[in-house]
Amino acid sequence: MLYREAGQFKSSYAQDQQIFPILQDRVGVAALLAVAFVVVPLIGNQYWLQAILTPFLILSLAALGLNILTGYAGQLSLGTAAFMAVGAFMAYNAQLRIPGIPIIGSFVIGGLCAAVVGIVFGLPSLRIKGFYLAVATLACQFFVLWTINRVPWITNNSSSGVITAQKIVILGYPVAHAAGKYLLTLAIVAVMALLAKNLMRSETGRAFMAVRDMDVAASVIGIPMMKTKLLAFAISSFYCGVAGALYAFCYLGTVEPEAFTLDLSFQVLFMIIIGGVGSILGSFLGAAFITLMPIFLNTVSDWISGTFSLEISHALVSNTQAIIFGGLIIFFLIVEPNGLARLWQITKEKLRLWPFPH
Amino acid sequence: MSFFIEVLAGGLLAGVMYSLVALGFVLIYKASGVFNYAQGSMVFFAALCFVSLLEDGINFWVAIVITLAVMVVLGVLTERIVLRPLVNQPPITLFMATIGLSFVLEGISQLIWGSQPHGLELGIQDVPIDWLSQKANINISQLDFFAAFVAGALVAGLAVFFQKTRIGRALRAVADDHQAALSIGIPLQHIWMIVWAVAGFVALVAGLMWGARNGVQYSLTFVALKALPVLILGGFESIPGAIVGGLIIGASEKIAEVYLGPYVGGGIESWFPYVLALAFLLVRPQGLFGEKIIDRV
Amino acid sequence: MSENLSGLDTFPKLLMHHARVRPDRPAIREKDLGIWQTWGWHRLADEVRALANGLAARGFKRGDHLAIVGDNRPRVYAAICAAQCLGGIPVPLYQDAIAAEMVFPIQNAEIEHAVAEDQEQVDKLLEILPQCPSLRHVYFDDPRGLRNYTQPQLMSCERLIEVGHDAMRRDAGFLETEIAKGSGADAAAMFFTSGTTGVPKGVVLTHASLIDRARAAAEMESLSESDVVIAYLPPAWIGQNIFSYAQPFVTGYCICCPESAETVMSDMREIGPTYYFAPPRVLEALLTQVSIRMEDASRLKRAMYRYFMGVARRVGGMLLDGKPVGIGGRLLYALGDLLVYGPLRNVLGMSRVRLAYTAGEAIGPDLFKFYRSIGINLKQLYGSTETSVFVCVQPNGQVKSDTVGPAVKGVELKFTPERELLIRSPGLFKEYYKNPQATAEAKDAQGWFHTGDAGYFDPEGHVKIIDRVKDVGSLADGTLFAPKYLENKLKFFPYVKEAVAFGDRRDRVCVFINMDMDAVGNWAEKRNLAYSGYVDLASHAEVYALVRECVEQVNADLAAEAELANSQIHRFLILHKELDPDDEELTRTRKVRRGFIGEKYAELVAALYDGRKSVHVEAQVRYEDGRTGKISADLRIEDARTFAPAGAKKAA
Amino acid sequence: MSLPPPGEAQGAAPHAAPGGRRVGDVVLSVEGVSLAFGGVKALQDVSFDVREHEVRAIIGPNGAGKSSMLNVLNGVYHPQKGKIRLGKKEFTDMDPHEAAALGIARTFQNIALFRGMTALDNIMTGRNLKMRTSFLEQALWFGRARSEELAHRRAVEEVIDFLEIQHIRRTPVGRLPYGLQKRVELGRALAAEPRILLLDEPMAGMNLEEKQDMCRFILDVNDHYGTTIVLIEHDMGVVMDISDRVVVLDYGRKIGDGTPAEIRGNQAVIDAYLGVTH
Repeated sequence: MLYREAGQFKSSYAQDQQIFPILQDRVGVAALLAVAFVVVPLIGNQYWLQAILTPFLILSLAALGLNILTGYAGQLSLGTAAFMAVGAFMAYNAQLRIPGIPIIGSFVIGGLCAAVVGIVFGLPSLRIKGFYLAVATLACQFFVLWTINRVPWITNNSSSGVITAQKIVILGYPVAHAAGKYLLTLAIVAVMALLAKNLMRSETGRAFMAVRDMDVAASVIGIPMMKTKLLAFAISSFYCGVAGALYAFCYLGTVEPEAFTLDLSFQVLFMIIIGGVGSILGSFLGAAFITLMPIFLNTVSDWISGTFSLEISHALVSNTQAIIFGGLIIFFLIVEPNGLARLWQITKEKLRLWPFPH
Repeated sequence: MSFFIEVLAGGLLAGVMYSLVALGFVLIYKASGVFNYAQGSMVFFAALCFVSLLEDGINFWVAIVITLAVMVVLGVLTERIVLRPLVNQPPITLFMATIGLSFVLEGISQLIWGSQPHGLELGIQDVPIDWLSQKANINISQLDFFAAFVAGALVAGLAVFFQKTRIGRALRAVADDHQAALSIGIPLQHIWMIVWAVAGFVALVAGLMWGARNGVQYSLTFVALKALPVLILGGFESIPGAIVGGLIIGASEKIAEVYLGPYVGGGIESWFPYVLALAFLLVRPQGLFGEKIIDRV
Repeated sequence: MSENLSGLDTFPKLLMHHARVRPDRPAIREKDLGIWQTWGWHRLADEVRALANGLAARGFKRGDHLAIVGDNRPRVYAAICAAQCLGGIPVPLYQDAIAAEMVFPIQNAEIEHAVAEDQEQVDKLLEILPQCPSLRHVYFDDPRGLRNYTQPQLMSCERLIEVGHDAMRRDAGFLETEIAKGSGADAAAMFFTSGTTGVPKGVVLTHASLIDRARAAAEMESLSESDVVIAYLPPAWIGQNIFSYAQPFVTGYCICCPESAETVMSDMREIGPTYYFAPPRVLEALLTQVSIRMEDASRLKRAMYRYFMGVARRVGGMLLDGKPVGIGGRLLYALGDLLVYGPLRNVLGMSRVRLAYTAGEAIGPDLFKFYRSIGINLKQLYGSTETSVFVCVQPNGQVKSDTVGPAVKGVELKFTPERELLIRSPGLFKEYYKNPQATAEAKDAQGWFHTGDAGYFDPEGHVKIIDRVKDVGSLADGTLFAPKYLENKLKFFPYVKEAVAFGDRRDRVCVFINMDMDAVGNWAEKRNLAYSGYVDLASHAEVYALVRECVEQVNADLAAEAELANSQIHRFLILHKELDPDDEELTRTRKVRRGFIGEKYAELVAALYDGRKSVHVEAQVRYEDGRTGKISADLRIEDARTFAPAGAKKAA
Repeated sequence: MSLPPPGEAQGAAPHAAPGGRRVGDVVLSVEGVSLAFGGVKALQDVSFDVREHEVRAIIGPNGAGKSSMLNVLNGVYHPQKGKIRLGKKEFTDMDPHEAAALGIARTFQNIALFRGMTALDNIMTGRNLKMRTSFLEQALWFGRARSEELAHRRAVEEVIDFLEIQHIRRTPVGRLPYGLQKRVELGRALAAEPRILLLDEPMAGMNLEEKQDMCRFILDVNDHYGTTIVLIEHDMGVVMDISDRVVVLDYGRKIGDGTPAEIRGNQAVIDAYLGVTH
């Protein structure tokens, strides 16, 4: 309806290939970014920035990473949390052991280490597929956590395995406030999302999807299986790694290996399923849904206990939440297996053809 | 030497327990191609339900029957509410659905019966079998032995069920191809319901055994994770695979833990089975009993 | 147009001018290889230079004719201008014509050089080579499928351009002098009027006439270089040539060629033209598409659509004409514009259209009003090949559905006693090629062009075309009788498929009606009227009532028009069969053959006039499957209410 | 893939005797190839050669091993015996992507498109071997990666134009009708600008009109780009029309090899088909 595309024509392939070919989309995205970067930090309170938006962004990044691997390259992985853990602890070590390294630098190192681990545990994908591979990635999940617990060097000999992320300093300015951390996260996530989009719309992305859709045909047209699959694992893990580092530095602060259990892996997996497999946008929508829903449920239960002034035990709340959460996921899979991204796509199509139905 | 045998035997017996859980996975995967992650939660659910009934002073066997009924209903409901609407969706979607299901089950069970751990008494002590320890100085828990026995019996029973009964044959047919199953004249939905019911039953048994061993508590849900390496090793579709895989995993895990653990700081049973299974797969991608597929183009 | 174009009296001079003053403004775009490939004026000029030099090198001389056959493509227009550069005369031919139809023009103008778009056109030209010995060079634009053609006449445009470049290297100044030699009085192009009656006639138009008319209209509508036109009608049709050659050359606006005939709709949506021409049938097709697509919409959407179209009908046209509208109406329309009209214009690709013309045939008032009501400035114009199109155009704010507007600046109009429209205008054609006699018949000594169209000036001085002169008669009382005009008015109703009006030299007008089987059929089903077939349905009293409403509506309109008030329809009958070309009742182009029908159904005509209430017919009919059978029926004849000219408005 | 300038016309007009086109020397030869799956003998000691620029057909009853032959030719299957000579190189077995790198492209009997991608992207994948930039450059998009991407887009548009599928450019191939999917798959193969094009029943399951189009495209490809074509086809009429030479397989053995005319006269072939009209 609001899409008025008449007169938006492309006279070069550059125009035709841009990420948002439609003017209205470009405007919308610009506005969104403006709000995220300017308005939110101004109006957002401590709680929202620190406890909701920042983790949301970080998990979006992790979901994005997983989506590259599972959604685009079609390799199911349950080891996301492990890659995040690697990123978190390695970034910590980078800060700890490399004097004067900029924070971004250590994030990158965290990501790279995760990428290496990803490649190692991606090797089985050359022989096995589907759930076999998924289960194989569980090995990564357990092995990594075990290693972190067992190798004192990683946790800098902290007996409990708990580490405390160093203070963030950028160009001499300490980033201590929630807003600062939020902005740092936002910037990194935005840039990495853009890079991912570029990657997915060029040869690499097409190779991933080709492998996902029909590997035999892919190899017949000259796409090297091994390189492509391992690259997918590497890139995906890099994203998860950086997400992990952010998780540690911008969100948790003090980190224990148990912060990165299988549950977290599943949570991220939920995000891409709910959000939309094989869609950058979907990663964000899914993350928003999964992070916001518990908060929503909390407020609801608080509201109930408040209004009807009845004592709700914590167990009750958490269990009901679990039930509703699981239920919602099942519900979503049933109504829209292709996720929120698909819903958005459909709505958009309708708006573009308005008032016609199709 | 006897110590090694003791370890080995212990491992094998534990392996049988793994097989028990793996069996639940295989049954459902074989018939409906669903990787039912909620199997672990079903085990937990069954055990919790049963033990609560006992604590309410209900007779052991009555409790068994009631729990069994509950599990069957649960299975049927799952099939109807969760899986039937998702028919023809990609496997990963179904997989995700079962994860959602696991949340629901765990939530419900703890909502109804509380989350505090329970002990479970089957009347068999978790003490070494005397004559074995005296004769050969090998300590093997009665309970383990009993559990292994039950598991074995169950497997045998299922084998018979699959080979001899009409429904069993139908189930096998479904596994091979759905059209064939239809031609037998049993509607797919029924078959799937039955499968889920059976899976529920298996979960109950596994629940009892594990519950008796480690107590009935949330950690029971993790036995699923124990079963997964068994699955990759034995194959998602092979019942014998589940059994043999379970034994191999159980044994090697214990041995590794005892003889290897000390050098790397212990606790390796969390990942060792997976690595083992992986290593195996790299050599033989089709798993223990699967046969090689050449993808035609 | 601010800039001074005086002295630029030929198209090539105009082109070179634009190449100088706006070298990089887009001159012509074509959707090709997925994007809109764009030529600036400079690029276009280069292309033209190369082609012209090439043609000259291949022996094309001043005064030669260049046949051009192809769909709208940059090269086609470049070729037209190239020929003009050399003082030659481009002769665009209809790309959908069959080979045989190309023989006459090529022979008639002794054409040696031809530019063909692609294999299809080349094949046609090669096919008629034997009949056209003069044709010695055929240049093709798209080499697809032609690589194995070995005929000596063939050469690709690429090659021709290379030849041209070589020639330029030898003699750079040649073309400039050739262009300079040209003058406004030279023939600029020749269009063959489709030979529906007799042999086609080559209408010769000069640079001066084309440029004059193009500029007059452009100034009237203040067209500028920022306008955009989509070229989708045959280049061989004078209108397309005006809109996508003459006018861009005088204003410097950009024309866009669609990717293919199938993609016109989507291409138009992408380009979003600001200046648009469409004959009524195209507008009709678009509207039908809109209605059909709305059918599938959700109930809510349909309701919304219906409601706001109602609003648009009430106030849309008035707003467009700048007439006063109440604040409430304005607000509603604004809302409708957001929800319906805007999106609708958008999906039709007309969001940016600020000027749209329709012409060629009478357009139904509802159709016409639909487009205006959703805010598209659709106007009618009158013109023909012989007049370089622009004779009459409806000025903004004075748009009516039943006139073609007053004369455009520079045109003189008058009506003969027989009501034939005569035109004198700088845009008039030079001659019919090699046909002085026809030329003399069409253009008299005083330079008046006899259009053969009958009409009159309405009170505001707008020209109203009612019929061809030869069909116009008069009633017994001597007042004007224009059967086709009445028939069209009736046919604008969906329920009326064909109508045949009688009244020449009679005291009053009566008509045969052919109802539209589909429309009336649906209507009947909605009211669950049972019927066995056409004849049965036609005999229903309800159907007669339905048709009578239409007839009386027409009468009401006629009463409002002084000239035609007397030709109100007094009696009508619904024919027992559908008029059919196979029975020679219609021409192949579905025009009613009034005389023939009058004789064939003399009995019925008599009945209409002798006041009988019904008449018995027995007739041979040919069914779809070709069998013939006899039907006999009693046709009912009914009277229609007529209105006093004065009281017309109230009654209507 | 700009079209060579016309004028230097070469090749035959569609459906005329393919005499005009200059058929070069042997580019691909198969020598004593045998292939078996478990016990099943798919190919037994098959030898034949393919000349440059020619249209070479492989025919035979169902299960004669035609598809297996093609799969051997581009390394999907590895024969137990025999070798393949491609230009000067000689292989006992090669991997599919090696084959692709050596200029062999192919289509599949049952369409093997990437269903999740648009027609355009599918065809773009055909050019992956020509892409030089690293994934890092691609992630940054600007500079080389971008210009490369756009250059290849143009090349692909040529193919789209050539196959007359402009209108479905942005449609996910999963939603396309069968005939168009076949065309897109051909496009993907063409985008690789192969020296040798293997077509596995390009016209299977098509209606007459679609078949004619496909014939035209195949001949145009062979003619415009001088691509050597090896095709499997059931429709005898088509085969006899468009191919220069024909190999006949039956139960994995070669039972005939020659021009269409010769094949028509070949008794063994006639027996194999037992007058069955395919």
